[in-house]
Amino acid sequence: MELLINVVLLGLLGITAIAILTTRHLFVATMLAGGYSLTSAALLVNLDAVDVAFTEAAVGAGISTVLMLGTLTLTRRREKVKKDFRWSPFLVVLATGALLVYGTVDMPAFGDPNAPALQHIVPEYIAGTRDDIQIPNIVTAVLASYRGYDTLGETAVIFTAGVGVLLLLGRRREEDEEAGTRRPERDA
Amino acid sequence: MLELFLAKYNYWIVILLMMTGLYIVVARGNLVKKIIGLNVFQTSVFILYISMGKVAGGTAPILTGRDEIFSNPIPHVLILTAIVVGIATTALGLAFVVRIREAYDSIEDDEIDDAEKQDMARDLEGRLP
Amino acid sequence: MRHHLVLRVVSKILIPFIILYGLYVQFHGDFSPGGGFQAGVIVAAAIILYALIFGIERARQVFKPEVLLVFAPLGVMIFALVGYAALALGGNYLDYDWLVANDTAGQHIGIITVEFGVGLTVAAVMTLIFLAYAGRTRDIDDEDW
Amino acid sequence: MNPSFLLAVTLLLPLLGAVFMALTGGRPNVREAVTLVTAGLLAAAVYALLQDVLAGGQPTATLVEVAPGLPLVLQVEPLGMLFACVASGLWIINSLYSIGYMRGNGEQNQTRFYICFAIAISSSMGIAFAGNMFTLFIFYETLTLSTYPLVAHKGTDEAKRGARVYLGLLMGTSIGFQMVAIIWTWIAAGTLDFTVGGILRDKIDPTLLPILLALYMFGIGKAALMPFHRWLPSAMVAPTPVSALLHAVAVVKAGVFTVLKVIVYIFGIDLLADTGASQWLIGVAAFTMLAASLVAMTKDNLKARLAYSTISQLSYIVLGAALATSFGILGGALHIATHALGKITLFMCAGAIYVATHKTEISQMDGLGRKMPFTYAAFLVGSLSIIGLPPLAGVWSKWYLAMGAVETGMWIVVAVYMISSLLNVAYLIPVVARGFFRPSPDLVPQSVGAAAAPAKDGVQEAPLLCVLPPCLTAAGCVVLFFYADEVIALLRPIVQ
Amino acid sequence: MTGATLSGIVPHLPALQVVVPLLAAPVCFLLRRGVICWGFATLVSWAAFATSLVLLQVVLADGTIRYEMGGWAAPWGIEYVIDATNAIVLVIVSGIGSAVMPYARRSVMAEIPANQHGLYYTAYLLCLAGLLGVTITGDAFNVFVFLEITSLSSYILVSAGAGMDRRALTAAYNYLVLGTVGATFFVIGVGLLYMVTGTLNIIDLSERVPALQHNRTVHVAFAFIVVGMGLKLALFPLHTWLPNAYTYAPSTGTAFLAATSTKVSVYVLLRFLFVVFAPSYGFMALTLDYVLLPLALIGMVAATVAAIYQYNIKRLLAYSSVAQIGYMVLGIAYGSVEGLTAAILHLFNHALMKGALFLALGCIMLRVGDVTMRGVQGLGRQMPWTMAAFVTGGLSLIGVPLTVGFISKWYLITAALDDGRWPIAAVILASSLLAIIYVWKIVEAAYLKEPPEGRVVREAPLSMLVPTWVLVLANIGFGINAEFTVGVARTAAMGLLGGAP
Repeated sequence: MELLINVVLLGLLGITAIAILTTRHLFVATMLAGGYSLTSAALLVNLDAVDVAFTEAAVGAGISTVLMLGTLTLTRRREKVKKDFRWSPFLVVLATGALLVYGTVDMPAFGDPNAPALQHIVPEYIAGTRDDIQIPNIVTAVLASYRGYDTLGETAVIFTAGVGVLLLLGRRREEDEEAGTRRPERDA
Repeated sequence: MLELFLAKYNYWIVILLMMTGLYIVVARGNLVKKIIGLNVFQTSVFILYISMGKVAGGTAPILTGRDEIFSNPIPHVLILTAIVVGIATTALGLAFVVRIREAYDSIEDDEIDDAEKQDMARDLEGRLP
Repeated sequence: MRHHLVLRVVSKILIPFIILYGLYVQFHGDFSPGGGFQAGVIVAAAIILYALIFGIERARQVFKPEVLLVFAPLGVMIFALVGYAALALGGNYLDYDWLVANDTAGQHIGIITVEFGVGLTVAAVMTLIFLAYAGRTRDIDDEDW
Repeated sequence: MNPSFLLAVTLLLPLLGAVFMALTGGRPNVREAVTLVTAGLLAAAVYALLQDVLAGGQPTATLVEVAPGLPLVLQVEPLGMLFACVASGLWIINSLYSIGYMRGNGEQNQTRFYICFAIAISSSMGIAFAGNMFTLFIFYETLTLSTYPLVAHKGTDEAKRGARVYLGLLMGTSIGFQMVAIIWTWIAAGTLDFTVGGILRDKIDPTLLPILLALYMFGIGKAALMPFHRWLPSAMVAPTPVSALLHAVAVVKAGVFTVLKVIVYIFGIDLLADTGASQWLIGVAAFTMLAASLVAMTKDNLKARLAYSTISQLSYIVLGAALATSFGILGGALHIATHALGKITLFMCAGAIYVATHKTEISQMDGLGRKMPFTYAAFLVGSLSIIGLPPLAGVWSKWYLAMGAVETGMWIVVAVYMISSLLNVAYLIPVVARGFFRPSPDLVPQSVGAAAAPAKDGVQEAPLLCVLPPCLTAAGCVVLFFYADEVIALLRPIVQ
Repeated sequence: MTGATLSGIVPHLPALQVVVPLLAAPVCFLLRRGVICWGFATLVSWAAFATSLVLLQVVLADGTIRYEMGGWAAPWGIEYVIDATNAIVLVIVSGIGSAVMPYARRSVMAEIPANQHGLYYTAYLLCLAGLLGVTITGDAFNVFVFLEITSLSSYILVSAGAGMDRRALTAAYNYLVLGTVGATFFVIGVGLLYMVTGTLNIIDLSERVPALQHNRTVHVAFAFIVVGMGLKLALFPLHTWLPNAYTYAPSTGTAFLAATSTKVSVYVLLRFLFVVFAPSYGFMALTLDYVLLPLALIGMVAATVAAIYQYNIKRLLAYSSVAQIGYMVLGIAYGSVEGLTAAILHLFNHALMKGALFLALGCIMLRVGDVTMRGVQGLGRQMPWTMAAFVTGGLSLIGVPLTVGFISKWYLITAALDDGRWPIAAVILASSLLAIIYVWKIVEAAYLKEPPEGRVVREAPLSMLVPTWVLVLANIGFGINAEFTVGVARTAAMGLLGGAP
């Protein structure tokens, strides 16, 4: 059953991705991207990553869709159709994919309970969460305590994005246009 | 053969998804579309990470007191961080797009290139012999 | 969307619940899925919904940008300061064990505080980003969608 | 005074002078007084060092260790002492001349000129007293850089082009070949110290020696070995005092000096003689010698002719070094001094002619000798010294060089020296001959320059400060003829 | 502060090195007012510089420092590991930061609208914290997190130039797209490594990866990390984002980023290549020889040639940066102690050169408002100190003796000849010779051309000249006495090749 859901959701993701690639309507693409996130959230639940799924749904399908729509109202709706097909991007992507597929050969099988990643560190995390930290959600324990420093960094990343958006869009457009004509001081 | 497929199909499809996302980024000229591509690319990487943590028959890593097999929580933690980084990048990228549209009146890279070529020509105009 | 009476009424009822849910996610993150980041996003979503339905200007009055501009850095500072507190109390940076006498209690306090910091920053920054986008244009009208 | 301290002083004095010149730039008289005083002090310092060396001392000073195993070391040895004497002595004369020339010609940016000149002299001192190849290389490069603004002095397009070639070739060869050679040596020998007898014996495969030697020889672009000689004619766009600096005081002399240093102290003449690694260099030098002489004959521009003459004369020294015999080395070293005196005389005369008449082409100079008798007399003495006639200094260096060739039994080299001397006669004597024996084409000389005399028949020399220096150096050629033995005695130790 | 508290702080300096600027960023955000923010950011930079100097001293005296974040022992928690290699990079980053900041006040006032100053300094502090965090950490995923702080704040710093030229926006956008692709590649690589080893700690990885040297997943991880970092450090031909980003960013942003950000990426590449993957194994060694080496060589020559044709001097220097990165990668690709010494040495030296050059350009931007060949015409006389600084930096770039550039070239060529790689030495030399052309173009314009008529320019203010000259003098100082830098670089190189630090 789990396997079946998995396959179906992955198929759905594939179709959505192709649709995003081919559509020239940016509004549609945005909506599809939101759908892509939502579908992947479902898949993530199926893969036992409930926290991640929660976040992906809220961020991918929520905030980032809103931001994209906001951008579209400020820009334009349609993507220009360009006829020329260039080989170089295609080949680059193909090479990347081929490399990754090559890498899968020696990967542990999907769902393998004896994967090396599970043998090291994880058992200590589970035991530590139970005995030392004593909270049920292992992900929270790792996120906020064992790897809490990463999370501090992550918060700083969000803050950085805020700083950037404020710097770029923090003022009315007219102010920016006025500022754009400024020349450096010649004498001060 | 089937066994190999079952062991790896998740990764292979995810790789295809990643390729699609990356292709949108490198091949499409629309600035918003590129950001969407970036999102698809990154989301697919997230799935790749989470897939590697999945344990067949495991459950979400939340202690319930019973003796259970948990899926690997570390990729979950990493990806939570990565999602945040992703949305931060998206927000900033889209802010650039808004400003570019205001400055160039376009969000297509070829049109912007043309405009920049004119800027460049203007830079050179005052060039002394 | 100012015309849609139904939407306005429903939202008015719904938004407090969304925020409440956000708070639940915030402080229940130790036990169930969720945590500061998800909570922050949910709260921000509620505010964005409010702004979409009641207009940006009104949203600006309720959720004052000046306050958000304080909250955004404040969250990061709370997180960082927990680390400094551990330092001051004799431990390594971010070592929650040192916050109080009992290690486990220290961990709990540490985790809850830093998650709160994360939530604060995320909610404030997300709202600020949205308001900044919205500030670039007239109010978003129905036709714009 | 402590010799090590004196050694550092020789480097710092010109720099200090440069600083004072910058400070007094607004007042030409003070600036030029500073130049002369600095030059005098430097000569005195070098003289004091000379006394120490003659007494058998070997002053050393380690400045700083740039990187592990790469110290900046100064050390006085006879060869460097000779070069330092030449450079510091001629700086005084050249300064006097510069004052006359620059004022007489009303040149721009004179302060920059004097400052760069002083820095160039400081670099030359560094080259002269370098205790290892690394130190030498560093000062070699600073010399190139400090002389670039001098070559480009006029700021015209022609000057810029000339200066670009100058900088490009000198930097190009030094970075492209010389630095590689030095690093190779460092890797092979583990040291770069100048050591009597060389440092490379048994350190490097003998079949590779010619390659390393080639990297050095072509890397020392300042020695103007063909095909890297182009910079010298290009640099003649510079004002004449600069040409004198390039051709006599510092630059090309630094080049051949480096050649001698490399051959004597890096390779060691015995190693070269044993392996024959320098055989090819004899051919290249001989070719350069003859070819440059032939080109010189075709040049009508006096400075260009002198430039090619220099290229040819430099190859005398390189050839002498390539012979890898003690006579060859001694002759080469001596030739540094004798050629410097001769060539600076010729250049200063050319400059005096330019200041007085603004003529640059030999064909325009008919009959000028009668109007400028002192200048032409000095020119004649300089020419004869370069040709190698007694009682002038040039004869000794050519004698030793020829002896070196005889010693190796290479009669053909002896022949090349002879032919080349004949060619010298062919391109230098006509200049004098036309000046004295041809009638002047225009009775009214162009009076350009502040001190040009009114248009009358009779003596119309350039300003005193332009004429006196070449006469002094011409006299020097005679004096050196009688004191050559002492120079040889000074140099003896390097070939033992 | 009493001695006791002071000595109590020293063990925590590794954490403070990063979290002080990190906490300073939100504080700076709250301070809002441009001048106050500037003063605050300057103090923080200096504190970070002082910290890094102490750390370097401790590392050189006592060897590697390890610091457990959150008190969790590695590999369970995130740890900071400081050895000679990253200690010197920390000094570079914070040192350049503290030189740029005093300079920034006037330059930022002139180039950025007043109400953005506070945000600009906040972004700067975040960038500083990010760079330091990437350098100091011993955890592969933590590298990614701080790399993203760095990247996002770099995009912001670049886009702050939009008030001067709209092209800053597209430059920042392209930087963002390529930077994100690079970071994602890096994450994929780290994920694959985690998949087969189960750890993210770099030292732990270095113990587990050698056993898996024939594992194809490890090979792919290697490839992805190299390509991802290649994008971030602008390895030819992945450098396309760099010229525009450096050209249109504000002067202070360019100076800071050019001198530090690519250096940190080079460091990360070094750390992964030599500590995690140990390129003595077949696949890795082949990559060094047949991928990195040729790319470095082509990049050195191609970017130098491109620089020669530039009219805008900022852009010219940006291309020169791509070439100089080629030198560093070349040193890495040798894979020998000599090569790594040269690479690390050049890392340090190039930061000094480009810092000085871009700061000098910033002075020109302030006074002339034009950093093209036209703008510098006749400046030799009008802004003598600025141009003298620029020329000295240029000489260093060429590699003239007594400057740090020479030391770098010397060691690079020594490393090449040591392995008997003659053609490579020839390419290095050719590229240096080409550098003479583009530096000399500027020198001739500044000294041998007359300024455009009617232009009256004063010398730059002291607050900008002093930092510029501090870096210029450092160029000369470390060029005359390179014993210290060479010593550190050699220690670092041996540490990297000796396996785990």
